[in-house]
Amino acid sequence: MAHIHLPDGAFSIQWIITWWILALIILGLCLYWLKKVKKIDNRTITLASMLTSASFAIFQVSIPLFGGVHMNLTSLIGILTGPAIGGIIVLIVNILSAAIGHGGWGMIGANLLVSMTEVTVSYSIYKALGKFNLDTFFKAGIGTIIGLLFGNIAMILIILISGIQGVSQPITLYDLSLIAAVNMGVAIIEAFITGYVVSYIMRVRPDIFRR
Amino acid sequence: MSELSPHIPDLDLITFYSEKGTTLFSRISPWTKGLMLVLIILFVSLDKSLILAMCLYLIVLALYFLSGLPIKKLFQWYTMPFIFVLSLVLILIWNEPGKPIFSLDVPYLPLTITDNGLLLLLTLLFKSLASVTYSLFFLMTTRYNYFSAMIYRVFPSPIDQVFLMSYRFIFITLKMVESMIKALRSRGGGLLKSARRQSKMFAEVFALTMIRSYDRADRINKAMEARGFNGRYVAATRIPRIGIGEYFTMLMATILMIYLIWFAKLPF
Amino acid sequence: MKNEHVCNICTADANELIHVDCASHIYPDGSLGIHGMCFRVLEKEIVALCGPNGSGKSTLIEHLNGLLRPTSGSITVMGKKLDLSHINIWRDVGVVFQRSDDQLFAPTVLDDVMFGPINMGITIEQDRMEAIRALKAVGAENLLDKMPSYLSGGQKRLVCIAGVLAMRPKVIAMDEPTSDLDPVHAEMVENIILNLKNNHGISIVIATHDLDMAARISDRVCIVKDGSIIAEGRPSSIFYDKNLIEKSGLRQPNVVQIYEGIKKNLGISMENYPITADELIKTIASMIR
Amino acid sequence: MKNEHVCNICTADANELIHVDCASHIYPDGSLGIHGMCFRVLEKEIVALCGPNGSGKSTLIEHLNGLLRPTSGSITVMGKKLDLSHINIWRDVGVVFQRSDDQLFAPTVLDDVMFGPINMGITIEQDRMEAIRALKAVGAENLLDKMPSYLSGGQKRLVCIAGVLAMRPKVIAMDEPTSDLDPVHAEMVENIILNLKNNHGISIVIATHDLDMAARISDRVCIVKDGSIIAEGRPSSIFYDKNLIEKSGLRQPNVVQIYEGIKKNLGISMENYPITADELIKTIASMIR
Ligand SMILES: Nc1ncnc2c1ncn2[C@@H]1O[C@H](COP(=O)(O)OP(=O)(O)OP(=O)(O)O)[C@@H](O)[C@H]1O
Ligand SMILES: Nc1ncnc2c1ncn2[C@@H]1O[C@H](COP(=O)(O)OP(=O)(O)OP(=O)(O)O)[C@@H](O)[C@H]1O
Ligand SMILES: [Mg+2]
Ligand SMILES: [Mg+2]
Repeated sequence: MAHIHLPDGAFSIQWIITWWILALIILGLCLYWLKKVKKIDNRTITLASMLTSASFAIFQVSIPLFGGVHMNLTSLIGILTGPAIGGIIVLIVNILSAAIGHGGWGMIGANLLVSMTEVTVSYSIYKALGKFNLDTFFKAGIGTIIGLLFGNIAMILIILISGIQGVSQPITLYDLSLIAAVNMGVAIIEAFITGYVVSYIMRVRPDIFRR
Repeated sequence: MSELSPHIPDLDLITFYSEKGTTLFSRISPWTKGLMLVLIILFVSLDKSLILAMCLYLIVLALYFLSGLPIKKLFQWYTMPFIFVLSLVLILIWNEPGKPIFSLDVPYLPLTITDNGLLLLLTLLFKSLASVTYSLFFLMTTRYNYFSAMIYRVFPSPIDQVFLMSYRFIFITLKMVESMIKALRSRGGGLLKSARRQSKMFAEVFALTMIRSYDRADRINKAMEARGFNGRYVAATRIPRIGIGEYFTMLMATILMIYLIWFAKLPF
Repeated sequence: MKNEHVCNICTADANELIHVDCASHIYPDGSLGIHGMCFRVLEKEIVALCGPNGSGKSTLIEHLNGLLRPTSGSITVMGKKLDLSHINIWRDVGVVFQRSDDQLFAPTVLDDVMFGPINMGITIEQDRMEAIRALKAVGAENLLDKMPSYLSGGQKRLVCIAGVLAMRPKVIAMDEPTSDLDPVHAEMVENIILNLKNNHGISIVIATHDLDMAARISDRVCIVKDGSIIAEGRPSSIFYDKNLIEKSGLRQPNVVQIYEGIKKNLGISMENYPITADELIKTIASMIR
Repeated sequence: MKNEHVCNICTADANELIHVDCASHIYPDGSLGIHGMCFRVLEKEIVALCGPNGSGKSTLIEHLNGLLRPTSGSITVMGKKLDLSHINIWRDVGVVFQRSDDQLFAPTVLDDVMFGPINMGITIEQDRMEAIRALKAVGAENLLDKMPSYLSGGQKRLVCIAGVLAMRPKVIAMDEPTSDLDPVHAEMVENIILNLKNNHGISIVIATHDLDMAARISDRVCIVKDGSIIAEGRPSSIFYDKNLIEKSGLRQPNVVQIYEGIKKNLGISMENYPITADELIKTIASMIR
């Protein structure tokens, strides 16, 4: 959910390019892995497409809490697909979001880094917790919370490093703490929902995970 | 979509306008419109002047209006970008050096808005609206099959394949989510009191969306394989080429941009 | 018998449960869902909405319990005009959607059926009783703790109906309740519809393409075309109006086609208007004798 | 006339296009899709698969062009046994899925219909011609550059059929081609099916719940129950076997019900077996005369 909701024009051009280059490198790694190691098939492609659009559709639902919350469920994507396909999915979701004015085009690079952090961390934590005798709900929930926490940190770092164009005083952590707090509040809801979704899927369709 | 939340652009409506394709701007090459988008993003990222940001916004808004696109909807769709700008910038614009306009007397925390702070806010707002309006303009004047063909050309495999198919599936999943939400509302869901129950209900809907998307993907993949799908979907549409006039316009726009950003002297 | 189906709908009536008064709905993309639609539901009746694909049946149904708001015109439910303040309409009018999968979202059948009652805010124990009563009414009480995704098409439909029934609505609207069902399950649903009307006094609105079913079970048929009702009346009067039916982009029900075919073949005219298979059989048998 | 429908399927035949030999399919979750299924499709015929919900019709159809592989048993298409090496089966057998939305994925109708030909690897220009020919054959050439999501249910179905037709298959299998369609569109699809058989020499397999339609258009009916075919034969022989039909969890078609009702009502027995409305009308008219 941590998403740099900043519009175009907020970051200066050098930072936009920097974050884009970093994002492209990570994407390149995903593609390399998918092509050389995993050898994706048709079905995976169709599946990834469907998850992308499901995630986008879910994002459009306004949950009537605190006057309306929207969820990207990036962690869920990470847990369901792993980082490589997850990377492609979040890239497309970010592009689509930019297309309808949800975050700027220039921000996609930075946003991708944030989303990738969430995807990777949530996935790893969820996998790591697999050894423990824990309820799926908690495994996914904890994975999500930690993933989102790291996503949030990544986001704050990116903003602190890039600064906002035209703001002359240095931005401090203190300035961003309010945003971080709100984000973590939403993260708790998202963790609850992700945990529930994963355990629901595990109960009804365990075969989705056994691919 | 429209049912799901009124302040998020409605893909159905967007596609409706883009497919209708009756305006002058629908005939311009999609590549031109795409390159102009890049130009606008560059402009917005480089520009530091409020006047320029405002002019850009007004021009884009005029384009949007001239295309006969729905203005009232546009203003509804501004909600999110507005909130995004405000949510971050409102925290940062306090105490910018400059002439104080307005002060809040909080103990230990002197908060002052200065002219520069306000300028900053407005500049960012106009920049953001210009880019959002142009994106929507682009979406609503370019046919879906051109977008598909462009995606196919621009992105490497398998990103293009995933992108192409998800673009198609969005219409399916949105319908699916929409009808589920409708079904819930018809039984009194949607106005629940407890946050816990509320999140649980939405979690159930989301889980079901995922499961059903998975099944749908399986079926669609089968249907494609039944017609010989071998992992490569080709978008066969020919995209209209960039015309001479369009090249010229883009060149002029670039020169103008370079001039305005680095050489023009503007008051603010 | 012709011309009995005049639209005299816009006069108020004592035992009127729903009154749609010249409602129009334009979808955001400009397509016309319904247009100048006048429609009403009386107490304890089964109304069938028949019309070609895209004529506006589903759109009308979604107006009946406030899922969609008319762009112009008004809708009155139980004597109360539907406006933004009247948000509890879902208690009075239940909707069974065409695709059962859209409706069943909870992990178990019982959870799903209890969803409505819980939202009405009685105690959980009562909600459970209510749900079980509803499941019994449709003969699905043995599915209680099954997972909805694993049910057959017919069973899913039954659970959907139970989910609506559990809220004890006055009116139930069903969108194509029997498409996709095999003949035995379809018959089951038909019987439940009749039972809801006769034993529970519930009025039922069905949108359907199966005109034979409409003829069998409905008290009144409304022909929907291009977003409004162009004719309404008793099935026997509507379905024998060949001009009207063809004009609306439909075909007469099988029974009627057969009967008219026979009359035409023999070159005779008749005063009888059989609309169910049983009636047709009796009529023809008496002709042969 | 009874007992004509014995399963003598397992003898090979000269003009046999598809031969399913005792195939079983168990889904990953353990549920039985089909079981000991024997089925064949001959040249230039329309075969109807009729059976209750969950009897295995769709599962069988997905086996016909290799989308599913039998867990045991074998399938022979065009004389070639289907195994993993034979992957080009989709050229010979086209499948039209029940839900059009599953099938239409491309941005425009033309793109979608061209999808099959492009995969067959001819030139783009030829693919386009092929697609247009197919669209013309179903009477949908005017939809060429429409967006599939914006078509009506009936139009979507036509485009799906065109998409399969464009590959010039020998056999087309359709899963419930008329459910969800209004009577006029359903009739249109029916006529296209007949036209494909008569003018293009294509064999067609349809799975359907509409037994009246099966009776009208099919040359052969297979009754599917619990994953295998329990009876097959000409419609007139199958549908007049009341025991068989009831045992299979179905109901006789309307026409048959009416005819048998009349016979029973009059207490007479007859040598005639009308199965379409026209035949029934003629039979009865001659009885009355
Ligand atoms: N969500 C939507 N957005 C835009 N237009 C819509 C939407 N839903 C329906 N329509 C349009 O409204 C009209 C009425 O549609 P509706 O679904 O009510 O018809 P219907 O009678 O239920 O058809 P069917 O028998 O195929 O279910 C159609 O022209 C349709 O294209
Ligand atoms: N993907 C699947 N996974 C597991 N079981 C399945 C799957 N698809 C079908 N089945 C099961 O296989 C059996 C046959 O299903 P199938 O869909 O072939 O029936 P059908 O005759 O087409 O029914 P309908 O008339 O409802 O379409 C059913 O018991 C069903 O539950
Ligand atoms: Mg409908
Ligand atoms: Mg089926």
